[in-house]
Amino acid sequence: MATVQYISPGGEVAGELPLTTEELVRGYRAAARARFFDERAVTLQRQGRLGVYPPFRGQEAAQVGAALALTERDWLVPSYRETAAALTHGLPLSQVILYWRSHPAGWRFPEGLRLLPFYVPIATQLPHAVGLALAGRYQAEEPWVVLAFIGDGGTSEGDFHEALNFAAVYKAPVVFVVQNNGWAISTPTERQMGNVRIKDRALGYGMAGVRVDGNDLAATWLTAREAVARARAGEGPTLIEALTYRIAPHTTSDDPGRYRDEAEARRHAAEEPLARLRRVLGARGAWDEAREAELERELEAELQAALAEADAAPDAAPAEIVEHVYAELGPDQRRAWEALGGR
Amino acid sequence: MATVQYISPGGEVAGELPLTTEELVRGYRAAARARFFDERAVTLQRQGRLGVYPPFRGQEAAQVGAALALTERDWLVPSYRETAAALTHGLPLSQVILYWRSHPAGWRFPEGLRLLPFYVPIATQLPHAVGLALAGRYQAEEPWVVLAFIGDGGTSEGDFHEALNFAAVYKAPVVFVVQNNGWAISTPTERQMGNVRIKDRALGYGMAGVRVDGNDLAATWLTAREAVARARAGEGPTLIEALTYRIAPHTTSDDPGRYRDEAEARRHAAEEPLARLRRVLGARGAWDEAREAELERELEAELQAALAEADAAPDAAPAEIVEHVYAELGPDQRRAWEALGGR
Amino acid sequence: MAAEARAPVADARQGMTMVQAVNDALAVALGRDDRVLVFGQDVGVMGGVFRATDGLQARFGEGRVFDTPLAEAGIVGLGIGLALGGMRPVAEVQFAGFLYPALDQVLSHLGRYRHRTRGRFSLPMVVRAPYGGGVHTPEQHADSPEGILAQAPGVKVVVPSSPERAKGLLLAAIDDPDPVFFLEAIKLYRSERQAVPEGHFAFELGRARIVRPGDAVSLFCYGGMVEVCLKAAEVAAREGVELEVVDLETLAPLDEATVLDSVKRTGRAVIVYEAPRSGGFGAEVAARIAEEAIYHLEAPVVRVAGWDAPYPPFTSVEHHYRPDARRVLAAVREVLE
Amino acid sequence: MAAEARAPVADARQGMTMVQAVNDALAVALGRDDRVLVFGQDVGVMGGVFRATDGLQARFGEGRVFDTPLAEAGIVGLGIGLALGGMRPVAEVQFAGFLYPALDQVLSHLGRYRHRTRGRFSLPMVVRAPYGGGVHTPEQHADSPEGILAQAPGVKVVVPSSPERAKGLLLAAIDDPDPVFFLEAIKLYRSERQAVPEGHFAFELGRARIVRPGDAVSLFCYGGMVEVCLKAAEVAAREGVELEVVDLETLAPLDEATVLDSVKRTGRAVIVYEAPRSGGFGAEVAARIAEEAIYHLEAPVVRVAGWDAPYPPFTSVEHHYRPDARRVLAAVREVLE
Ligand SMILES: Cc1ncc(C[n+]2csc(CCOP(=O)(O)OP(=O)(O)O)c2C)c(N)n1
Ligand SMILES: Cc1ncc(C[n+]2csc(CCOP(=O)(O)OP(=O)(O)O)c2C)c(N)n1
Ligand SMILES: [Mg+2]
Ligand SMILES: [Mg+2]
Repeated sequence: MATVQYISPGGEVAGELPLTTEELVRGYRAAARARFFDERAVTLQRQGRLGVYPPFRGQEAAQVGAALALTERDWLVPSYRETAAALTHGLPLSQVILYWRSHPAGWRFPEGLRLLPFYVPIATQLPHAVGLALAGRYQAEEPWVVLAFIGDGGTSEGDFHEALNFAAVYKAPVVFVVQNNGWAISTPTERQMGNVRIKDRALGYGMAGVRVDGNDLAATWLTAREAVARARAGEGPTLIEALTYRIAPHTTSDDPGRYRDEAEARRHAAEEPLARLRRVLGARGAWDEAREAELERELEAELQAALAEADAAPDAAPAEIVEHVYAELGPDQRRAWEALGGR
Repeated sequence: MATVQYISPGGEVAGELPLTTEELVRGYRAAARARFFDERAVTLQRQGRLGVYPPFRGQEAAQVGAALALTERDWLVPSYRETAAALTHGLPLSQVILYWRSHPAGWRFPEGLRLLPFYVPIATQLPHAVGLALAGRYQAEEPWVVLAFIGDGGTSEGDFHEALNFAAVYKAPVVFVVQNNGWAISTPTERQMGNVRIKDRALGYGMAGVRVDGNDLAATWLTAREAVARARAGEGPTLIEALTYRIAPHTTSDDPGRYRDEAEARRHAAEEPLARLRRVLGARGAWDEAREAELERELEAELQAALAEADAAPDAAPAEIVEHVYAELGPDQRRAWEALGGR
Repeated sequence: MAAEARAPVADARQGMTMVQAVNDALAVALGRDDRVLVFGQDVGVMGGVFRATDGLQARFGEGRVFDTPLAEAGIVGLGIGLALGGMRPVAEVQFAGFLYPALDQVLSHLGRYRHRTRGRFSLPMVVRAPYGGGVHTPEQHADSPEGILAQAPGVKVVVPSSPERAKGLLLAAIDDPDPVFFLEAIKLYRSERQAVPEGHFAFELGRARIVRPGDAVSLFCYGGMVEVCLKAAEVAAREGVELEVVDLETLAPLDEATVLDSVKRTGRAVIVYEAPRSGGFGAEVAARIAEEAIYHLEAPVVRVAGWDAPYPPFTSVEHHYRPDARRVLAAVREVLE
Repeated sequence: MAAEARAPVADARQGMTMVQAVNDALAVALGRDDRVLVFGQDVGVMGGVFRATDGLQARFGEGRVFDTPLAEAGIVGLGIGLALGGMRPVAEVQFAGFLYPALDQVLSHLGRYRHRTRGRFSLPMVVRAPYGGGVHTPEQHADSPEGILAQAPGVKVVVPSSPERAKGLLLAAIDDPDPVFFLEAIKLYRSERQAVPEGHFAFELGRARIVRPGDAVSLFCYGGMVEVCLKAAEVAAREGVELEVVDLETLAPLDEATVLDSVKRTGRAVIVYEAPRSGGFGAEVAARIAEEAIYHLEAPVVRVAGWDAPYPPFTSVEHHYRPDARRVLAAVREVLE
């Protein structure tokens, strides 16, 4: 089966596009919001106002499109690069900033928001996503669906395999989105696996598999939406491979010049998802420079407010180190807590 | 692609069988030798002359056929059920007995024999098989090939996945044989995985995949032979799924009546590999009751000699517990060694 | 065997074995809380390789008690996800020696989740695993990895030493708001029968217990080593020497107060465990004594443990590896000299 | 950065950083023994996230120095297979906190293979991993899992504390007939330059070193804590108190003799490590002292370690978690009281 695409890099729509203009605007705004934050985050990091940060430039459609397929009832399970998906699913911007400042308040996501924390140890989130999906069967009136992200590199871990196998065996309502962005730090996908069509793994597990143009927000959204609907209907898990590209460095500490030809990255940058969306919206008379400028003003205001909120968070107290190890301080934690000035 | 089969359960050969009568006799004798030992091992275990033992009844063709595809230069990597494969690759019978008696001498396989130890922690042998296969590239005039076994249950472990992925990335000269015998202790293959065609995983990894009738020794031998040849020629790994059935209990401690309909096991027993081989050989005039009786006498004599040899092994000395922890006794081991009466 | 398979809950007059007590605890927990789920390799139809979950699937259905694929990281990871979704997962790992593939989930997540998310998420989950030697199991089936688990802050480690304690502690572990490893000594599964109260009851986690008071030497032990120490104490008593046997029961968080109190009274400490000696959990007990009770010690601390080698896969000599009363008594003599 | 990337081997007059010394050791080993292979995530073209393998692939080719897929169990397992096939694998795990998925290969095989096969097979393999905190790394990048590794009999654990020691110990580890974990403190990678001899040389494994003699208190430490203890010793010296700093260097097998000898001379022991205190490797050092040197102790043993919590992922407070000279000196005061 071919790669799912609705909007070409040039902005042409081949055939019918089953999204309303309103939906397209919503998708574009969410993607643009993510892009705005990502660009500013890199700057903030350089200014020392953010810690090490993994940019997602170029991957906005893969993340936002998939996240848009969820309702508030559904859970989103990110790796560490899914800031765009997390924002789209409702993580407040101030919280995102605090998180990337490594501030304790950044780690406590809001109660009620169905979002697991960002995951640093690669692939370990996927078994959790499967368990969480099964839990919905016991609890929810209408079971929730879980959408979990992972990178191309992450597919090499044993946990990826175990999670997909468990999901298939239990027909769990979970959607796995692999963002195949070509790189795992310096390792290209061709050195990561023997068959770079990650979607081909689905057959072996006995689950649905789809490869989509991950830079086409219509494709990622519609594909995820279908997969979520199937999961909700009890038809089991789906593996979505979203083909995209890591235009930016791995993190703000990385220098990709050491291991790749940056001309290749620039070529891929031309295929990034926002321009083509603007073109489609423009053709429908639904977007123009004025609206773009207005959006930017909104986003700037939102960012400034979030920064102010984040800046106002009190400094971490040393005693916080031993809090939340157990539900209550154990005897060793209590001693430590006192030594650390806890009161 | 269909399941590879040359000899039907009824002993009919459909089409051409590219094995000489001599080869077939060799294969039959090796399989019959394994069967003979397996049957006697179960009895010996009941008599207390062997420890817990995992029978391989019904899986002789899957193990022996695959092992016959190797030369002495090649390595065989077993799990814990591959006694038949190990015997075929040259493990002395007395050693097999000592091993299943948990006698220290049983654990030290002969120098020069290219056989890794039996593996108890499931699937952990497969990454070793890949590394061992790569090592041959650096060392051997002509690289050795590694043939590694695993069960259907074992495919669920992360190590299975990591090993296959590594093998594909490095185009390692390794052949993976999954004995799909329907069960992992009490868990049937349908509860172990979402798609019971294990062979379908090969596509995802980007390696060759073949499903064979694991009870047809001609099919397992010829398929493994081809896979070994491809590996030797630098064409990379193969995943062979050998469809067979665990007729016997999981081990001599297991009672399959607790979890399966033994009528099903009896049905599968009718498809076991030796009868059909005898029929083919009989039709070619290469086997008869006299030869069978003669073979049994030979095997009985071999077994008695091996038992005598095993019985003659001196009892394990307590101090052996701390020997071979390091190349030399460390200070803690030395103290322990002395406490244990080492001299 | 078939009869036991059908009726793991023993005749009340005869008492229960430890494996029956575990089964009973699971049945009670499944019965009183819909959120409790029991799963692992072969725990469903077959009822587990030791029959600890025997009959539970038939009684509570496949939704509550189910088999998993053969993948330990997947099992523990699945449990974490279930806990995040509001369930009370009770996972079985078939043998503690096969817990190792799941250690990433343990060390990266089980103990960290509450801490990392500042209390937003917690993992009320139990992982049960049979551990330890003494019954001629195959290679790697006799491992004792409690010392590794006890290095994961945020995880509790509980090791029962009798049928009654097993039931009450397992029920407490299932009710606990934090993740608990529950290690069941294979050697004890059927070695002893004991009257065990019916229905729900729970012992407090985090408390060591003096199972035999004495004044001469404190023996610190847990799980399968408790019966070994009690036997040693019996022998010593015949010679008029009263050994105090302290069952640590919860290794993490350790009940340091009870340990110190005992050693301060007796002035002598022998620590008994079956894992390899170096780096094992007994080192932590010795360290606490060296830190807090040194002025009360009248003799060096002695550890009686597995030798610094893997548990011997050649089982004919395993009784030379696993501490027994003879070795404990030799240590007692040493500290009394 | 680009310059360093091309030329990790430093100007001889300036000396080498520890990461350069590691790079140099790997280059020497690759140059003198064809069986040596270096592999891991991003170690090839990129030269490793810390540049420890920088330039090695260009120099020795893709056959000798290569990238692996992102799978730690696969990496260690691959190395075991390579060792079984006669090679001398030197694997890199990107951070020690990501070693956990490989712990099954470590605990099931690395330390057991020689033992299980009664010497038929051995695993002369090195696994290198950066460990420890102090440099504001992201979550789980600052873990110190040496206490877990030291529970696997058959595995050696080595932790260097300076550029010269790193080179000589790494070369010894590569030559060693047994598997060696080689943990490199991230904090030390670029903190100090030191003259390092050229070419091949090897220090003996299994020996602790007195890096600063003293008579008042023995400070036992390793890796990133050695500079902390040396700093504390300097401060104390100004007040006329001479602390003895013992760099354990090889944690397994532990050089008990040197530990005991030191504590017998000073009568006081402070053990410093950055892993969580309970169950950590420092407990083993304390236990040995409690067993063998109790009559020489003039004060309780004190451990200064990470608190009983995961390394804080909110890094603004990490200096309150990781022991520093201030905390070491407080402990010194305590034992001198
Ligand atoms: C278990 C584990 N091993 C190694 C790392 C270090 N690491 C962080 S990101 C990364 C590459 C991930 O690549 P991919 O999965 O493709 O995601 P991407 O960075 O492209 O989003 C590595 C190796 C880690 N975080 N966890
Ligand atoms: C890591 C690990 N987990 C669990 C076990 C316990 N165990 C031994 S054999 C077995 C089933 C194996 O099934 P399969 O791979 O199909 O092989 P078969 O027994 O059919 O030959 C299990 C669960 C083990 N040995 N290792
Ligand atoms: Mg990637
Ligand atoms: Mg099987």
